[in-house]
Amino acid sequence: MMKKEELIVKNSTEIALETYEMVLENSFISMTAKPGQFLHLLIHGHTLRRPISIASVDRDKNTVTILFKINGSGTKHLADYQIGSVINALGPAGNGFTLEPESSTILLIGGGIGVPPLYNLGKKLVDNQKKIISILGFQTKDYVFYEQEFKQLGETHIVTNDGSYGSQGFVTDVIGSIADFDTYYSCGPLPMLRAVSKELVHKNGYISLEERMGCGVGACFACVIPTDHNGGYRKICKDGPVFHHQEVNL
Amino acid sequence: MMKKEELIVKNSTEIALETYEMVLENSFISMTAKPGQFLHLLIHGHTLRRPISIASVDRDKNTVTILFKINGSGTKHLADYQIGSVINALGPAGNGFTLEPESSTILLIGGGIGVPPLYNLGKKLVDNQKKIISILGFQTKDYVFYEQEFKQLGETHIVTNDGSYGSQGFVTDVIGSIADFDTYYSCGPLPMLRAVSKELVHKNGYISLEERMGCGVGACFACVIPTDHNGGYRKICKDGPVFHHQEVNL
Amino acid sequence: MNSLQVELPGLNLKNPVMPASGCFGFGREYSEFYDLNKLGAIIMKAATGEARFGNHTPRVAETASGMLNAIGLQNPGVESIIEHEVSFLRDYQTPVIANIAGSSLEEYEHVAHSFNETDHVAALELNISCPNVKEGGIQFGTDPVMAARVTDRVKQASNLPVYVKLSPNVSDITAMAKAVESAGADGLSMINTLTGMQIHLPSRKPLLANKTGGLSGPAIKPVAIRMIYEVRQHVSIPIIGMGGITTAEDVLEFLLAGANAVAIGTANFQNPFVCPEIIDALPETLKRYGFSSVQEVVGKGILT
Amino acid sequence: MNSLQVELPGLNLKNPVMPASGCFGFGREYSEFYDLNKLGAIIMKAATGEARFGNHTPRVAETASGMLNAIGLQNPGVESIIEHEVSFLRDYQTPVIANIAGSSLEEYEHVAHSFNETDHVAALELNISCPNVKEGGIQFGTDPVMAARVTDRVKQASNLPVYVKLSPNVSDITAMAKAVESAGADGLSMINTLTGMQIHLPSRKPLLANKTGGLSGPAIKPVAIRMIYEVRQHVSIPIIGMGGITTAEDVLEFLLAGANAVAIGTANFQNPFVCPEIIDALPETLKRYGFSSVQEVVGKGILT
Ligand SMILES: Cc1cc2nc3c(=O)[nH]c(=O)nc-3n(C[C@H](O)[C@H](O)[C@H](O)COP(=O)(O)OP(=O)(O)OC[C@H]3O[C@@H](n4cnc5c(N)ncnc54)[C@H](O)[C@@H]3O)c2cc1C
Ligand SMILES: Cc1cc2nc3c(=O)[nH]c(=O)nc-3n(C[C@H](O)[C@H](O)[C@H](O)COP(=O)(O)OP(=O)(O)OC[C@H]3O[C@@H](n4cnc5c(N)ncnc54)[C@H](O)[C@@H]3O)c2cc1C
Ligand SMILES: Cc1cc2nc3c(=O)[nH]c(=O)nc-3n(C[C@H](O)[C@H](O)[C@H](O)COP(=O)(O)O)c2cc1C
Ligand SMILES: Cc1cc2nc3c(=O)[nH]c(=O)nc-3n(C[C@H](O)[C@H](O)[C@H](O)COP(=O)(O)O)c2cc1C
Ligand code: FES
Ligand code: FES
Repeated sequence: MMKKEELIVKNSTEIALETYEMVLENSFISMTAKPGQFLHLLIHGHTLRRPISIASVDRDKNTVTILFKINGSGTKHLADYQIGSVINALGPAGNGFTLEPESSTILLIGGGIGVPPLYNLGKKLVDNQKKIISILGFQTKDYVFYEQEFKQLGETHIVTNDGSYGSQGFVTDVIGSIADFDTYYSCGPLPMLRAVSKELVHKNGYISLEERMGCGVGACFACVIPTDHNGGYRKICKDGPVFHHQEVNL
Repeated sequence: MMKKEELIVKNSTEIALETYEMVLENSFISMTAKPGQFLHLLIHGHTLRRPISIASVDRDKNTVTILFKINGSGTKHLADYQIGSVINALGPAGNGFTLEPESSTILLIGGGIGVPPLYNLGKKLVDNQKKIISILGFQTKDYVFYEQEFKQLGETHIVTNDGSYGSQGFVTDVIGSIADFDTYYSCGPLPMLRAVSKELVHKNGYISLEERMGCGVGACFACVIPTDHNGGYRKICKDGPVFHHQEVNL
Repeated sequence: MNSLQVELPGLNLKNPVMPASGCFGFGREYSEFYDLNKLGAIIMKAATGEARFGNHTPRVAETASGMLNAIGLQNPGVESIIEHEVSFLRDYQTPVIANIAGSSLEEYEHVAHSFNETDHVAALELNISCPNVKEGGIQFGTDPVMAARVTDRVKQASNLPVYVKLSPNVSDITAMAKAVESAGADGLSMINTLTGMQIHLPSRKPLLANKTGGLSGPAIKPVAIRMIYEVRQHVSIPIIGMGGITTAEDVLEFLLAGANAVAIGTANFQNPFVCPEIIDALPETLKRYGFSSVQEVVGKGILT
Repeated sequence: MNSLQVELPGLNLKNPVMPASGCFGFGREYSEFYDLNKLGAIIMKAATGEARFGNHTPRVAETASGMLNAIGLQNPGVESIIEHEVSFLRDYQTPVIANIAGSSLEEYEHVAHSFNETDHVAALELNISCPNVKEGGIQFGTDPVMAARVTDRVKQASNLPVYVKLSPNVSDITAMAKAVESAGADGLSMINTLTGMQIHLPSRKPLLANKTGGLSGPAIKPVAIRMIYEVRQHVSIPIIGMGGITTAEDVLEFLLAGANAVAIGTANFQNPFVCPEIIDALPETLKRYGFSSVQEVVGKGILT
């Protein structure tokens, strides 16, 4: 169940170029959030809330961590929030990743600011004794974040578009070299998700989608994604953001 | 000359009901401000600036003091500004009070939030060896402020509409009892200024006016006041806010 | 009588506050936040004859104190709405208003007629901001003759009171209001969104897939107030006012301008509890400004 | 050629940025803040045949991301403007555009003709958002026939290029634009303000003495962009775009939508330096979005 909650900023750090890690305290959110869910944040002076994924949860400290990149005016303001500020959020929102108890090796494929929800998932999967392989793509070296965190979960490949760090290219250039896996989970820009789901069309996998949102709760029909060519659709905010790759029509 | 300046909030105190005293640091403003001038303050999230009088100046500390009452959303936000915040202002704006070197006894007549500019004037006049008599009107006891400050300048009469402090009634009820004076200066709500200038029509006097403003610099014609019945006018922001009582048509 | 109560054709409202069409779906999502019985009424998302997918995404954009939307009338079609959505809302003691849309006179008639079948829709809100595709895309909402025609046809097809929802994108809103009043409208709903656009600089093209969208939110409130104030002086049917309401003070402003009740759209997205919070704040807000009932405020701001 | 330069009928602009009419007086006040030579051009406050006092106060109100104004064309009359204001602006190397207004065709003609006498006015901006009091208050600005007539008469009375300033309070902005283009307009200026109102709760009446006022500022930007985008596709004369501009990015958005130059109104009140600051930021902003000149951006946002 989603609620409207106040979260207190406990920490905020620029961990890569234009990329911030923010720790937010709220017991309801930290107790109930599942990997893949997001917060719909009210940022002062903005008409619409901003959806940001939950990147990790610390139930002992009653905190959740978000990671965001400055993309426009809202995320810019968010980066200005000081420790102690209060942020209003709807959450935990959306459905989160479906876990597959039968799978033993899991491939995580993240692009840019699509990486955060995969971290929360990866931690959970490691707790469940799964073997994790991660491929993380970034624009350039300056944008790379959470490499160490993912390495602690398992084998991790970094790619950058310009080759300034890790291997050069796209995440799809690495997928072929990965030894067998049972299920993949991917989040990132739409072109990446299209390429990944095409490349891995015969695999079992889930993708997490982004779309501009109005309500964030399923009421306004702003964030739909077609499921077929006959008018079928899902709402990303409510039915997603995670979908089985066969469920939607990218 | 008016400039666009940044002022630093050095102090902010609620000194009476919904009434704040705020000390702002800026050397240009504090060095150049004259009694009766105002600051045109930019308050975050507001399209239009807010005109607020300069209530006193401390040239040693490079500060000016403003006094404001919560009247709507802008003044409400202003009251939330914390020490250390920076406020953008145009100022010192307007023309200020004309001093009359020949006058030796001066009557100050202030109503509510019209009191602040008279304090700055009174201090200046005392420096110039003038005798000051002040009549200050407030709604109720809870709204009374700066009584002690004015008492230090000279004889001071407080009236409240409901008689909860000082004498009961309007400032005009006290004017008759004042021993002779040479010039008066008045600031307050329009009905009060009308009553005062009618009562003192044969006296030499100056009044400070308020009007909703756009630019605050004389360019938009939002804040005009007629001078006669033939289309003559003055701009309160630039030609005022202080006028000789015969100059304008209230 | 409760100080918030409002009586309108077909609608006995416990308070004057309802969520606006398209901003509340069919109530399900918000029913998880609070009890829908709190609301004065519920205006459902637009219904068309058949299911529609609507426009491509992006469908919304943020603007200064407002937003643009181009959802494109996505809905499951009137039959499905009656079967799945009205039946859900039947469990609440809150009147339901069905917003109806179409691309031809026939479609409007069909949708209006379909709602006769269910006993839990109290009134129709006729959304005339749609182009009449059959007659070459002429806007129902900007031509008084067309607006009157669709109003008349819907009135004949339906046994429910009809509130015509006016578009603000017109030179003469009073002419529109008078035309639909003459055609038999039981009430007006105003205003719908102003047509606007945002261009996305990095991609150098309109941000919304549909290019243009409807501007809503606080940005448009002054336009809504002006239009209601103007129309109130020329028609006698009641007005449901909307456009940028976020507080109980805003509700008072609409009532003073001549609205009999109000709807709240965009503000639900910022604060899902905005409707019940405003309803709770209304009695105290009325009192603060010297009123004892909603009824008493209506049109009191009009200088004659 | 300088990357900011723009050539328009009668106007050789060093950059595309000018203060909008009514928001900059006749330049004197802002000349104390910065050198007016920085500006692409200066649009003066409206001139009428005789001096006018305008409306009673209050004349302005704040709204969400915008403001309402009802100044009421206060000005000292065209003769006085030429004698005292144009003569002041003659000292600058910045083209001056005279905004002209009137309550009858004859008054428009008279004002337009008067500006022939001075050699320091480069163009006229024809403000048609005024009611024609002689013909019973019919709006010049909302009727294409009237708009064409006043354009034609002004063109005949004047030897200067005429930019017609369109009102957004119309059902069909393209019809207005085409009508004035056919009548000989050399360019368009758009948009003027949207008519709005605010009701003051404590006094229970419209806040502005004039009741209604013109809505300007960021709130109306999406409406301006939409109208320019639409009109650009149907007329070939240049457009001076305005409505809510506060940043160099906003200027780019207007250019992408099809404006050839821009005017800045309300933003001057918040920041008296807004025009020179935007001008300074433009080269870098153009570069950031991959453009090398203003000229290159115009209309690039239009999808066809
Ligand atoms: C389910 C979900 C999870 C997300 N998780 C993250 C995350 O963990 N970290 C992160 O940095 N970003 C995340 N995003 C993207 C993030 O929402 C946008 O970057 C952000 O909303 C941009 O806001 P802005 O004001 O900075 O940009 P602006 O462009 O000024 O925003 C204007 C409007 O567009 C919307 N918008 C702009 N870009 C996007 C986008 N890519 N997706 C959705 N809405 C957008 C904004 O919400 C706002 O309504 C997520 C998006 C979704 C849908
Ligand atoms: C020259 C001058 C000096 C002033 N000095 C002081 C002072 O020292 N202390 C003080 O408390 N107040 C002073 N005022 C009044 C003060 O400007 C208003 O109380 C304030 O602008 C209200 O803003 P708000 O956002 O709280 O109210 P809102 O009603 O929300 O403001 C909305 C708009 O109306 C304008 N407005 C509202 N009331 C007034 C008013 N009475 N006068 C002018 N504009 C108004 C605001 O500036 C704003 O543009 C002065 C006004 C003028 C013209
Ligand atoms: C996302 C969205 C969807 C809307 N859908 C509809 C609709 O289906 N039918 C309709 O008549 N109005 C629709 N509207 C208009 C609103 O009902 C309302 O008239 C308008 O948004 C102004 O109110 P607001 O400023 O409170 O949002 C929609 C508005 C928004 C923001
Ligand atoms: C206070 C004020 C006065 C105005 N006076 C005039 C005028 O005299 N003539 C005119 O054509 N437009 C006038 N306008 C309209 C502006 O020139 C401009 O078209 C409009 O405000 C939109 O631009 P903005 O949002 O940048 O202010 C005025 C606007 C304001 C705010
Ligand atoms: S954002 Fe409203 S339905 Fe998804
Ligand atoms: S506020 Fe603009 S002229 Fe005074």
